[in-house]
Amino acid sequence: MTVNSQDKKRAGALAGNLAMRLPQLQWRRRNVAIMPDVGAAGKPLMVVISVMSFLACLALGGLVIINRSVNDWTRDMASQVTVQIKPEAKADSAKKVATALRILRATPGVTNAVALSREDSLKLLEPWLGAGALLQELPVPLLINVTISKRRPPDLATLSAELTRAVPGARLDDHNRWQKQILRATGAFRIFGYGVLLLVSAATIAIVVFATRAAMSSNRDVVEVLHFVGARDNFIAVQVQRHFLSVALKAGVIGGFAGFLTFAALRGLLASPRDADGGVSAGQLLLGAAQFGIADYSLFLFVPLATALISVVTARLAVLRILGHVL
Amino acid sequence: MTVNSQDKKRAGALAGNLAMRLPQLQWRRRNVAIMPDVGAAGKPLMVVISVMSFLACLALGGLVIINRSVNDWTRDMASQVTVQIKPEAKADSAKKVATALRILRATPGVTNAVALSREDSLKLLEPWLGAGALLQELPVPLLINVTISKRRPPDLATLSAELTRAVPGARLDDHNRWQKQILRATGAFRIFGYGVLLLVSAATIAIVVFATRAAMSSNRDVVEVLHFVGARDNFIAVQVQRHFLSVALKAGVIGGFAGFLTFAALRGLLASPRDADGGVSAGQLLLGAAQFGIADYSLFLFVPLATALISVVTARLAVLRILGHVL
Amino acid sequence: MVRFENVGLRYGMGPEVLRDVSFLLEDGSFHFLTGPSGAGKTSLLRLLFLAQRPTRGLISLFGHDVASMPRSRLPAIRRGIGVVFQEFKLLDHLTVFDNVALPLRVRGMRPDMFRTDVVELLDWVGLGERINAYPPVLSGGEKQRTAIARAVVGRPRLLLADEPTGNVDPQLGRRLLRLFTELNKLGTTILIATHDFHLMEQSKAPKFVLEDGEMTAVP
Amino acid sequence: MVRFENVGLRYGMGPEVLRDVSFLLEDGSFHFLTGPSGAGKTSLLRLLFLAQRPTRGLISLFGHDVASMPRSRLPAIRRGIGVVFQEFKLLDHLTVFDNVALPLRVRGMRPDMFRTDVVELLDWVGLGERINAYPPVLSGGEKQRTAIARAVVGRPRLLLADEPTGNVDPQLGRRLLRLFTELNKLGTTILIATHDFHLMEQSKAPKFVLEDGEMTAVP
Ligand SMILES: Nc1ncnc2c1ncn2[C@@H]1O[C@H](COP(=O)(O)OP(=O)(O)OP(=O)(O)O)[C@@H](O)[C@H]1O
Ligand SMILES: Nc1ncnc2c1ncn2[C@@H]1O[C@H](COP(=O)(O)OP(=O)(O)OP(=O)(O)O)[C@@H](O)[C@H]1O
Ligand SMILES: [Mg+2]
Ligand SMILES: [Mg+2]
Repeated sequence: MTVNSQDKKRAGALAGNLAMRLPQLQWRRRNVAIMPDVGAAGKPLMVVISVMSFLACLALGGLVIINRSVNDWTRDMASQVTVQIKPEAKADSAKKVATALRILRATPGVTNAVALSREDSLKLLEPWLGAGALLQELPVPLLINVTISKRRPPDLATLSAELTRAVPGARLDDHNRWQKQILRATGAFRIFGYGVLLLVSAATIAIVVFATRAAMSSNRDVVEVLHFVGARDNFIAVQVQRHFLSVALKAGVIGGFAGFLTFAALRGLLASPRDADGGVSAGQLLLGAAQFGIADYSLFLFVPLATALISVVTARLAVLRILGHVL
Repeated sequence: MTVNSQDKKRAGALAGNLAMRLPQLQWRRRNVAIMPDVGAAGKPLMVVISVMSFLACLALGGLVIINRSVNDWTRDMASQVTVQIKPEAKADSAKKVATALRILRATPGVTNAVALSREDSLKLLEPWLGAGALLQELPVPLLINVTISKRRPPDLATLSAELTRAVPGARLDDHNRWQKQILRATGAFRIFGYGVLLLVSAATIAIVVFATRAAMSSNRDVVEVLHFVGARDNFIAVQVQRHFLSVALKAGVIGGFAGFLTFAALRGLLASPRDADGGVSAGQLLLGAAQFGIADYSLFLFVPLATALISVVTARLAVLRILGHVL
Repeated sequence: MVRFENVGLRYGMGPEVLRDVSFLLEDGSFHFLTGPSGAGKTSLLRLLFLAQRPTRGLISLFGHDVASMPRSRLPAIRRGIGVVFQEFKLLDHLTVFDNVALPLRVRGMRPDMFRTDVVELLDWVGLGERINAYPPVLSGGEKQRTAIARAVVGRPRLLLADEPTGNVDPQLGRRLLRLFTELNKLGTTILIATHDFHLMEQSKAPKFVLEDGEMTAVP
Repeated sequence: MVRFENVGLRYGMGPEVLRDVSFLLEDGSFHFLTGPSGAGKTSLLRLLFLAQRPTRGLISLFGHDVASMPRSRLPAIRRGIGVVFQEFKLLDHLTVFDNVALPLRVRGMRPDMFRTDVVELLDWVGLGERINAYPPVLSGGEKQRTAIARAVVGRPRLLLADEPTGNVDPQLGRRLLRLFTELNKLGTTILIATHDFHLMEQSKAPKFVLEDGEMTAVP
């Protein structure tokens, strides 16, 4: 009898360990998980949330690049206009430039006006016509870089008219056309970026709601028992939240790290092999002034935190909402 | 007694209808769903799969644009080289051009060589220098468009040397630098596009696996009973698949339609307001030759089908795998 | 302790399952609840452990009117009640120990505060050797005793048991009845719903009989 | 019909729950299976309805050796067996009608092929008026009869019932026993696991008694 019951005891313990693979080593831990893992769904859920975090990183990184570039360009453009003066062999170009400069400097709102040397002007044309002996012999237009006050800009129309009158062949170019086009193009990209961010957040919320409901549904009996033994809603919500916190944090870190790697690689891929002839590479055109600094990479630290926060809050609200329908 | 039992009957029917809201109207239908809806997860699941389909559309659309543009550009570039001849007042430019043309036409592998008129050359410069009286007075270089055979191209280095020797001031430009840069830049974007496609597919698979497992887990007792009454695995899998088919199809259509709208809008946003002064708009630079035709939009029809296929196959495999562990 | 006054219950738009039920359970009393299948025994217990609100009437538990109490205050009342469900409702992923400790964990107590208590109780119901087993490997009788241990571990003032001997042989049924009598002697108010006449014959406790939604007391 | 030869069953690395169990159920026979709690009655039934494979020994059902049959062939065998589970195992989201029709739908039959059959059967077990109710609103006895109807609707050659009277009063228990006797007269082989001595006294059917993993037959 004693042998038999001891046998049974050993048997039960062993069979138990075999039958329920998951929680076998937990009973000595301070607190055993009251909710079993969300329907064996840990891994796929993590993959999905990782992908979401990764997409969020891409969108965030893209937005940083766009915003930075647009800022750089428009800052330059808004405060800079150019005066072109047609080169004419017969006229004294130096005098023309001087007249233009005088008019410009006398205009309120113009903070600076500098005539470009022939070499500087040529450099501006170089990317388009190529460097070479050919350019040297072009009668390039004379260029004056004009910096205007952003706060109280001069009336450019009046200024243009005045210049044309005083200096034949002068033309004021306010880059307006380019500015508008860049703004329009980048505006579309920016909307797109924010759209992706929104979408990704919405999708993450939806996934977590989905997973929470699934968890609550497959743990329906657990929830019922918890209620009957006097658990408060908060207690139940914490059990579920805890699970989502850990999954979302891990997934966020994975996604954020993947995002970091992608931008690091993209930058390397596009920008690194500087062209032998010193031209601007396509990569540089893209990344422009928007180089990714340490501060920018720290955005990718923000992603796991946001993911975890979104997940936990969503899971909590979803649980409380479900519980609200129960007595 | 009769009244009482009739009462009870009516009561039961009514209470039943109230207690179980979902399946109340189904019993007269040919076949009632044996698996209850996947843990009340219909809507969030649909949102997530819609987002995935939408992202797939964006990636697909992006890839189409990139591939088309690269094809156009590289086709043009590979078969076209340009000869520039420095304009010099003293020399006879017409003679120079004639010499260059003679050499070119005599070279095996050159299929065509045409000298550009001054007007055509100016047009090429226009986007960069602006149209205006200014340009008219520039001594533009003389340009010769050379079409070379793609199959048996001439040795460009020899050709270049020969030209320079025979025609002082001539320069052969094979666009090679641009070509490489474009390929490198678009290569990165292409990898990115395929990456997103892969990611989205993987995420969709993960989501469906997740949802299937959740469904199987919350319907564990249903599955058990089905087994005991003699259901084959296929019968059970069909019950689950059916649900995912309908969700994925709907979600795919939503995502595909959203993708269609996005590209239609993007195109409108970027390309429609043609610049008053006839320049290339930023949108046109982007979309380039890659206009979206009806054939391309039909890609977005493919997305719901792919989504449904992926979902159904994934769900089926997931179910069968789970069932494989049961006796 | 427990007072029902003219309690009526109907599910949905159905007929009244309970009609004008009034009774009083004194502190430390022991009662059986019986009646034919479908009479409403389970429904009455569900009202008592707050799984269901009455359609009308007054239910007072420990001096609180629970019929219209807001949701947020129910857990506190539930902690004074121990329930043995007919189908045990054990959590399959927790060991016997953790199942029994559940009501204490829910109250925020830490394992080191209750470990000895729980082990002692499990010894007392004869499950000392099954502490680390999981419910799926327990036999019917062991499950039943685990469920009973869980119901009493929080020292409830009121113990409700729904057909607690439905799944065990007559001999084990007698042993479980002894367990309840012991608890009653320690001061717990007890109400047992059953249709097992042999069980009721063994105790001199008064019976409530439900029939056609109405209740009569048999002393 | 059903033949066990030296069947042994152990769960995991535990001791043998069943040891050298051998018996034969003739076509059209009626047996009880009894024994103390934890003796292995449910385990034996699980072997019979193929929810469990034996550790050793031979089990032959309808002339097939099922102990080592591949998974894919089990459904066909299961369709010849009707099981009444102790806890009913009804599907809560299906009506009584759909629950009972389940074994037929699983066989690929269309509703118009079996509607009249199912309705007739439900009338016969006295559930004609509850056809469109859902299990959660049924009383214990009604659930039990639904489970029984589901077990017999596929005209099984073998009917297994695990403590089918555990949740009903003695009167209803007798009525259910009559149901089984009727079925047996129509040719179904019947095996009922129970610890309800009063039920077994009412029938002259032979008993198998399980004790300490060994089986003895009591004619
Ligand atoms: N959730 C519900 N919705 C509608 N009707 C219900 C519900 N629960 C129970 N009923 C009905 O109420 C009546 C009483 O049910 P109850 O379960 O209380 O009976 P009981 O006395 O416990 O019976 P048994 O001894 O068979 O368990 C039954 O007719 C049943 O159909
Ligand atoms: N899945 C399992 N894993 C391990 N041990 C099990 C398992 N199922 C049952 N057992 C053990 O096997 C023994 C027999 O269990 P079984 O359920 O067959 O008994 P029973 O005769 O049906 O008892 P009862 O009358 O209480 O239902 C018990 O000691 C139980 O602990
Ligand atoms: Mg009941
Ligand atoms: Mg059993």
